[in-house]
Amino acid sequence: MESLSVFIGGRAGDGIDQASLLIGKLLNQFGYYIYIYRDYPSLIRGGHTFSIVRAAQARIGAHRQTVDVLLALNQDCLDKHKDKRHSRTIVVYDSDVVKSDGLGIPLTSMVKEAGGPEIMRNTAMLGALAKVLGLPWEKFEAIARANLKKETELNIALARKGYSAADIFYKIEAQNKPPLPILTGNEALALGLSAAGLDAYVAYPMTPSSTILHFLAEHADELKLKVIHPESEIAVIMMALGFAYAGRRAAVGTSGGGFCLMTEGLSFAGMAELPVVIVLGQRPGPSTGLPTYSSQTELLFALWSGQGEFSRLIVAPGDAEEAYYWSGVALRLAWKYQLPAIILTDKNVAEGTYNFDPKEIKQLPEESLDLWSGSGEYLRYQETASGVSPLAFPGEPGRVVKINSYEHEENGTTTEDRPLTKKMQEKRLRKGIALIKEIEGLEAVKVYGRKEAKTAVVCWGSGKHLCVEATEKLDVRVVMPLVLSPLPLVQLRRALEGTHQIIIVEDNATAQLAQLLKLGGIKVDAVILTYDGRPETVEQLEEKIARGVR
Amino acid sequence: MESLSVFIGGRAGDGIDQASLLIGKLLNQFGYYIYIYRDYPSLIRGGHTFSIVRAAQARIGAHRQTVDVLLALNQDCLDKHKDKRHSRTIVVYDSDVVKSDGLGIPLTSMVKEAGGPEIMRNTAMLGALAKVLGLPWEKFEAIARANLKKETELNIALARKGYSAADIFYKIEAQNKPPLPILTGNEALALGLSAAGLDAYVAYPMTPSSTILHFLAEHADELKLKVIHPESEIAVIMMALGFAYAGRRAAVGTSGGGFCLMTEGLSFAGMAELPVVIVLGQRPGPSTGLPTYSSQTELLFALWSGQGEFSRLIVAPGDAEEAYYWSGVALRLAWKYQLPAIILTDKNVAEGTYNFDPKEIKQLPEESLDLWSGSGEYLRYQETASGVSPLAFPGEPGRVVKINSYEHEENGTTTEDRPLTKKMQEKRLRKGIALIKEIEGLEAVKVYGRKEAKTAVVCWGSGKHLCVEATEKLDVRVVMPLVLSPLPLVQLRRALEGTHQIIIVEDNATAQLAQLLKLGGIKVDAVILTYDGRPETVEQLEEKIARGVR
Amino acid sequence: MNEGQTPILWCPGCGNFAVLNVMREVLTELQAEGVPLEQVVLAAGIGQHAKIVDYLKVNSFYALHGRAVAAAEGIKLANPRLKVIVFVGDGDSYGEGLEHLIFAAKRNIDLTVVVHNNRVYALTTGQYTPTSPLGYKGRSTPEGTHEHPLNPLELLLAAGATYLARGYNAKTEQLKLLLKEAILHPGFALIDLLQVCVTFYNQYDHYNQRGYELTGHNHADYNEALSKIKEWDYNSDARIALGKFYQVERPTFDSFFRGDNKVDREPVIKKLFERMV
Amino acid sequence: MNEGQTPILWCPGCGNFAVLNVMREVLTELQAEGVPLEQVVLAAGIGQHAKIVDYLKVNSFYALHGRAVAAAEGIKLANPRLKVIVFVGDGDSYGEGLEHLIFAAKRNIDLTVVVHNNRVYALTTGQYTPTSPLGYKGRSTPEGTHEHPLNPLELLLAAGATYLARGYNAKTEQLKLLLKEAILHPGFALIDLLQVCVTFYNQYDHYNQRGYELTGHNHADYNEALSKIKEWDYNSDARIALGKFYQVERPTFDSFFRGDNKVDREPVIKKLFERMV
Ligand SMILES: Cc1ncc(C[n+]2csc(CCOP(=O)(O)OP(=O)(O)O)c2C)c(N)n1
Ligand SMILES: Cc1ncc(C[n+]2csc(CCOP(=O)(O)OP(=O)(O)O)c2C)c(N)n1
Ligand code: SF4
Ligand code: SF4
Ligand SMILES: [Mg+2]
Ligand SMILES: [Mg+2]
Repeated sequence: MESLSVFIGGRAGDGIDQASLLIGKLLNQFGYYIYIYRDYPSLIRGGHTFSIVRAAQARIGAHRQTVDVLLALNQDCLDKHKDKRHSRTIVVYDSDVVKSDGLGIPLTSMVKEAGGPEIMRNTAMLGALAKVLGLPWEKFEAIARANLKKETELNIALARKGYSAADIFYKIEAQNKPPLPILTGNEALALGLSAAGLDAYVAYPMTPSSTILHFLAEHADELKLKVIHPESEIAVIMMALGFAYAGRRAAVGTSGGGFCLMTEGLSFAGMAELPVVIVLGQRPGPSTGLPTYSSQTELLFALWSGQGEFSRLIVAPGDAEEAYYWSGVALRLAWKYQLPAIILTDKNVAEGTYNFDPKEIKQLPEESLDLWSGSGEYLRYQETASGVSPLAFPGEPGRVVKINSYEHEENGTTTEDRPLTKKMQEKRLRKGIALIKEIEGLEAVKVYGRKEAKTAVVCWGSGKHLCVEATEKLDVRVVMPLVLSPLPLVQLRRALEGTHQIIIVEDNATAQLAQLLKLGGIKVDAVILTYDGRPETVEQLEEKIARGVR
Repeated sequence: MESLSVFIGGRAGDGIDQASLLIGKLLNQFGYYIYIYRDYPSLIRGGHTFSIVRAAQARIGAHRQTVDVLLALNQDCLDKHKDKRHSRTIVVYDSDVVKSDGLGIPLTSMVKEAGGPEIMRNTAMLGALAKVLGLPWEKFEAIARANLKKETELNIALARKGYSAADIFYKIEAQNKPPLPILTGNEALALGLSAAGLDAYVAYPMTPSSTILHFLAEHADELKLKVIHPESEIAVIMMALGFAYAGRRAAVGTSGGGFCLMTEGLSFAGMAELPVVIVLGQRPGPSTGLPTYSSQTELLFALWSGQGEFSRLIVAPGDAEEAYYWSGVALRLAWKYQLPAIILTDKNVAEGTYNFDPKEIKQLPEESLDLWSGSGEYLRYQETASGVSPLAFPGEPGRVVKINSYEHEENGTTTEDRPLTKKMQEKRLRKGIALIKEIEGLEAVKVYGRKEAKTAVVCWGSGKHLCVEATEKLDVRVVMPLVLSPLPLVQLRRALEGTHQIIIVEDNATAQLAQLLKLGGIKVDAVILTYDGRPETVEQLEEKIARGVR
Repeated sequence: MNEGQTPILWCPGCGNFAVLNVMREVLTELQAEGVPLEQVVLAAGIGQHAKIVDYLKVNSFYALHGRAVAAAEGIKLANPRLKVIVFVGDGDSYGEGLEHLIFAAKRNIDLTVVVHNNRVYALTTGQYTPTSPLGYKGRSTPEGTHEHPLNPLELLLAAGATYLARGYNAKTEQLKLLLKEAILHPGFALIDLLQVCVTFYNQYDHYNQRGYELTGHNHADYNEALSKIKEWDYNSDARIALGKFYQVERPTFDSFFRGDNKVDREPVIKKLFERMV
Repeated sequence: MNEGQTPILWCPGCGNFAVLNVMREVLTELQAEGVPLEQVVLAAGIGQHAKIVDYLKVNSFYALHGRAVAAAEGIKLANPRLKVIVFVGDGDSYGEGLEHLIFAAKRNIDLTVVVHNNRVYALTTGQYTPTSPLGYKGRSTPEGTHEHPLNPLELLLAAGATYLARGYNAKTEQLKLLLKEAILHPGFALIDLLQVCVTFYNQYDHYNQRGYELTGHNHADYNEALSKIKEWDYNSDARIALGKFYQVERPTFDSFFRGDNKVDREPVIKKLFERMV
């Protein structure tokens, strides 16, 4: 099969999340690329939640209009998702609670008979799915055993029942590719930071960034990381800056509301030249908004937040693989240039699940801190051509390390002197110039699709896979900047060379990337905007783009 | 005399501030326009502080390279301000502690003899100034008596001594204009808000906005205002939003660091459609920066702060008169459109002292709240063509008023529904469209200088008077937008019609207004930027502009 | 008072259901006793607790995580006739927004704060909060916390609260009395409400065993209140007193801001301008 | 330790001079006793108090108004060998940043916090703070405040601080002893330092009259500490105890984060990837 989509839905608390990951792992064994989209409301039990697991031969990160298998644990899966069925979609449902055509299995009674908790309906459902997909039982059992660590025997028994009750509808064939690690954007991001030398992760929970905290807390011991969850986001950013001062690399993670509370610390990082990485996971706002859905509304806020003017790095990965690599870049460059770096994710990337081959990840830029030589008086803010002052940390003899939120002398003491103010402001902004050069040396803009096409679709973050797939049949190139500040204009212009039309696709209502490009002198011809929290399907976007292409 | 500049300087704690206000009031009596610039460090006693009091026949709000009288209470006044003297500048100095040419008066001994505290040196100095300016003693005494409410007799006696010890150098002639109220930008702003119907002012002290709090607290009783100083800026904005919900008009004031802490509340105001006025006084950053100096660095931050997308009003007055009028407009329109309004001041406007004729102030836009009719179920977020929903407040029977930081239904209860999310987002943004129309109906862009000139200098805030005066001799028009969001593009384009060159002048390092104009499709040819916290002199700017004009 | 249409989104068995039901009764009774319902405003933070305002057809201010108390203060100061009741979470108001709580108590502003203290961040899936016990294993502390819990009542007593009680969602009759009493208390009243989260920290057995009703207690006595408050530190296996610990009267902050701003500003401003000449 | 070049920008007579001088001595003595100066980090808020870090040639972190304590926690957790001393103001840390103080005490993280409690916002020209007395007339409350002061020591005792003392800038010998003791205390130590602001709230006479040295006090006893702490509530005309109120030992938060991250991450991450297949 070229590709396969499996939908699984139920109420929050039905274990949809775990089940969909297991489906992903199953399909992963056959050498497919996997993408799982999770749609869940802001509550713990009840409501309606679903996942779509997609397997394909190419890298993916979007979902299509219809699914091939629809696993229904409740009636909503049918009533709310009629449009997800094509003529041959197999519906598998719990016939005890759902009315439908297709393959009904009495999951509730099965589980009750076996004496299992209701949540085990999904194991029985997975067994049924295995059969539907034509998997040999042994293959399925092996994977299920490896992943169902609690009550394994009961689970396996229930899966077996589901398997027996179902029929074969599809035939999965193994691709010529080994199974790959399968992980969320947030997990990849966490590992990327770790690989780049993170010492501490400090965070207050907030969707869609909480799972970074959970993941790193879980693995803190193995990774030898300090993971701290303090009283508020203000404490978070200040602690992280304390880490930086002491020479330890810290990252923090939050969403818009928490980021607001960090902006004073962000500005402080700019003035004090303390490196810090901030993961800003976007979700629809304003304010509390839709906590568990996705948006791309914080680009301009991230760019100009914090009083005063200072350089910052903003990267926006488009899938797990990019999250891994670019979070590493962000950490390395934050330290090299002693400035704050923001990793702008959106819920779709943060909580989307992907697989990728770690061996294919690009090498991180070299660790290249400009460390103090140790001779003479240490000047924390020494003037240099690049604006970057040699680093030293407190704790060792022969140096006094003073950082300051006021304007300051080279040695870090407060000043209100007029020429010095100007000089220091220029020193700090000079780092931004150096950073642009650095960024232009990386692959900061990617081009997909027909590279010679006259129409370019420009997108960012989770828009990438969606646009790439939506334009497969169109005479369009897809341009995706991975760095949004400083904007890699040389690469962008190169990527756009020869286009007659630029169409922007983003998940917001005010076309923020379009505005940024405009500031960079790039003329935008049209924008395609969505702002209802959900990703479009490939087909929906394809139609809009096709209509727009001149 | 056309115009006159008096410099007075000493250490912080020498009473320079009060003394300069008295000088201003003195000159005010003769029918001049007055502008006082205050330059002081971030400390209470010591350091070096000075004021320049200027009187002129035209409206002013800038200072020139040189002064006519230099009153020196310490040696720094001479050592640090050599460039402020022209060939006929009269230096009056305390000969007990300062070495200089000019008119030395033993102020310290005079005060000691009279048994007064050291700070009374400045009264004696003022007496001397009165003589220098050729004022009859009686005239001076009357004004001094009206303003020196403590230890009046001792003060008058000391002033008399200073008067006697000095000589006449200038001759002030009364202009044909009555004396005008003389007040700071912040005081004018506070009164403008009061005039427009403010019910409460909530603030945590922060330079350069603290004096709004002080002024309104002082006059709370007369104005029947509730003035509250809570534990933090977070509490400030939340309390203000509580006031708005209850139907009472609240404003808050802060500077960049405090504003950071308010951004979460700002975004909440956007979502919940709660009106609030935020005074954001700009000073050099990033971070604590230079607390007592000036900048224009928060324009883009103000514009995009807070997660999510929502409309906001941003006005930026250029002197006390505009502060009075535009703060009133801000309050009225915040309520009319149920959104946050930001009054962007800079330290030079906020703490600069001006006089103006209250009778000349334009009429505020009518109070025109769209109040709920009272029939049917009350829907706080009712869909309407303009996006503005009828207002009602809790406390009266027959209505249930629910506001919400989550995305919500028309009645205010939480929703995660997809079409509703889109609809509500559009409703909120629609208010911004209506607001543009409203703004275009006001005089939101001012044009000064030679209105037909081919070169336009575009500036904002305290840049206005500086640019107007600096271009007096040049073939240049000065264009000043008073509203920065939504940008009054129709008026701006009209104001720029026929120009061949646009030069931006602002107090920041990244040309923020220029970026904003660029987003509005206006091409900027050159920028003149300062970012050392101090205003330029008219002559310095004149030279830069003259060099730039094509 | 129920919206009817709005589906209730708590887990089956959640302690919040009882709070909602009790609150309905309280409002009905208060109304019968002469507190007009339209003068009641409910404020809420963000968390499972906060959903209660969606389920009651009463004026409400659904605020930010940690910030409901400050907003409620604004509402009360704006219109002191309103009865403002604030539903907050333990993460919400003993964590993120603790400062507002302490200052509201310091001011003795007339609010009723109901803390749904389930001792977890429930809505964000069960991380530890300031009242989770030492060693609590949540998703941010899988090895167990290294922090002793705060005793919020001790802290608020020190801060100046004039009414302090502890309720339990399973003792609905008592809870109803406490809620009414707190709402009618003229000053800052706080109920630390042991609200069981069955999903992330099911303490029903523990509270049922250890909880006891506070009787014969002199709630006007600071020291006695303190000693009862300190009996259980949210960590030890001690008895858990349920009831009113403390109640005294002090002038309220809002009482200094009564009266609405009914003055013709124009002449006042004119006079001020004249003084500035 | 003095920069020499940096002019000192406090008013003549300001209590901060004494604090600076005592601090110099303390650092010199500690150094002599084996605490290497390079392992000392001074953190500060924003306010008059904070300028002290400009005047000492020692590692320093000049932070934000209200946020020094949180930053100091990060420094300590990053490198537990550092001795972190935090100079904060009363507006700064009993007001804007109170929450951080309470949580640092709760965690019993090994910090020394010195609160220059002049009971005014001095740098912003004398507004009331959380410890100004009821009725204090500052520029934001010209008619006098309507709020009782907080008793910060009572609050911090409730929060879990393990060392609490009150100093006075005019009692320099005692202050020196307290500072040294607090710095050497393994855990969260706080000195409420009555630092007189001669310009905005000159309390020299009052403190000189009312202040007395705490002797014969059992500082290991919570109740005794509390009763001494409550003797003066920052409002009444009571005697003002100066000295150490409380000291006990509890495991510190930072002790759970010792050890630096010295592991080769590559193989660990590889293994994690494998587990994710
Ligand atoms: C500033 C901010 N930080 C974080 C969050 C995410 N958040 C929402 S609810 C919640 C925890 C709620 O815990 P609690 O207050 O105890 O309420 P419960 O769900 O337990 O009732 C958090 C951290 C947020 N909404 N805002
Ligand atoms: C977020 C923020 N709000 C307000 C300020 C302005 N500010 C600077 S110092 C200060 C008051 C300081 O008072 P305190 O902490 O008591 O220190 P003191 O000057 O009395 O030593 C304030 C309000 C600020 N810098 N940052
Ligand atoms: S997660 Fe806990 S608090 Fe939330 S609804 Fe479920 S049981 Fe109640
Ligand atoms: S204002 Fe007060 S605290 Fe500040 S330096 Fe002067 S006396 Fe000291
Ligand atoms: Mg909770
Ligand atoms: Mg103070």
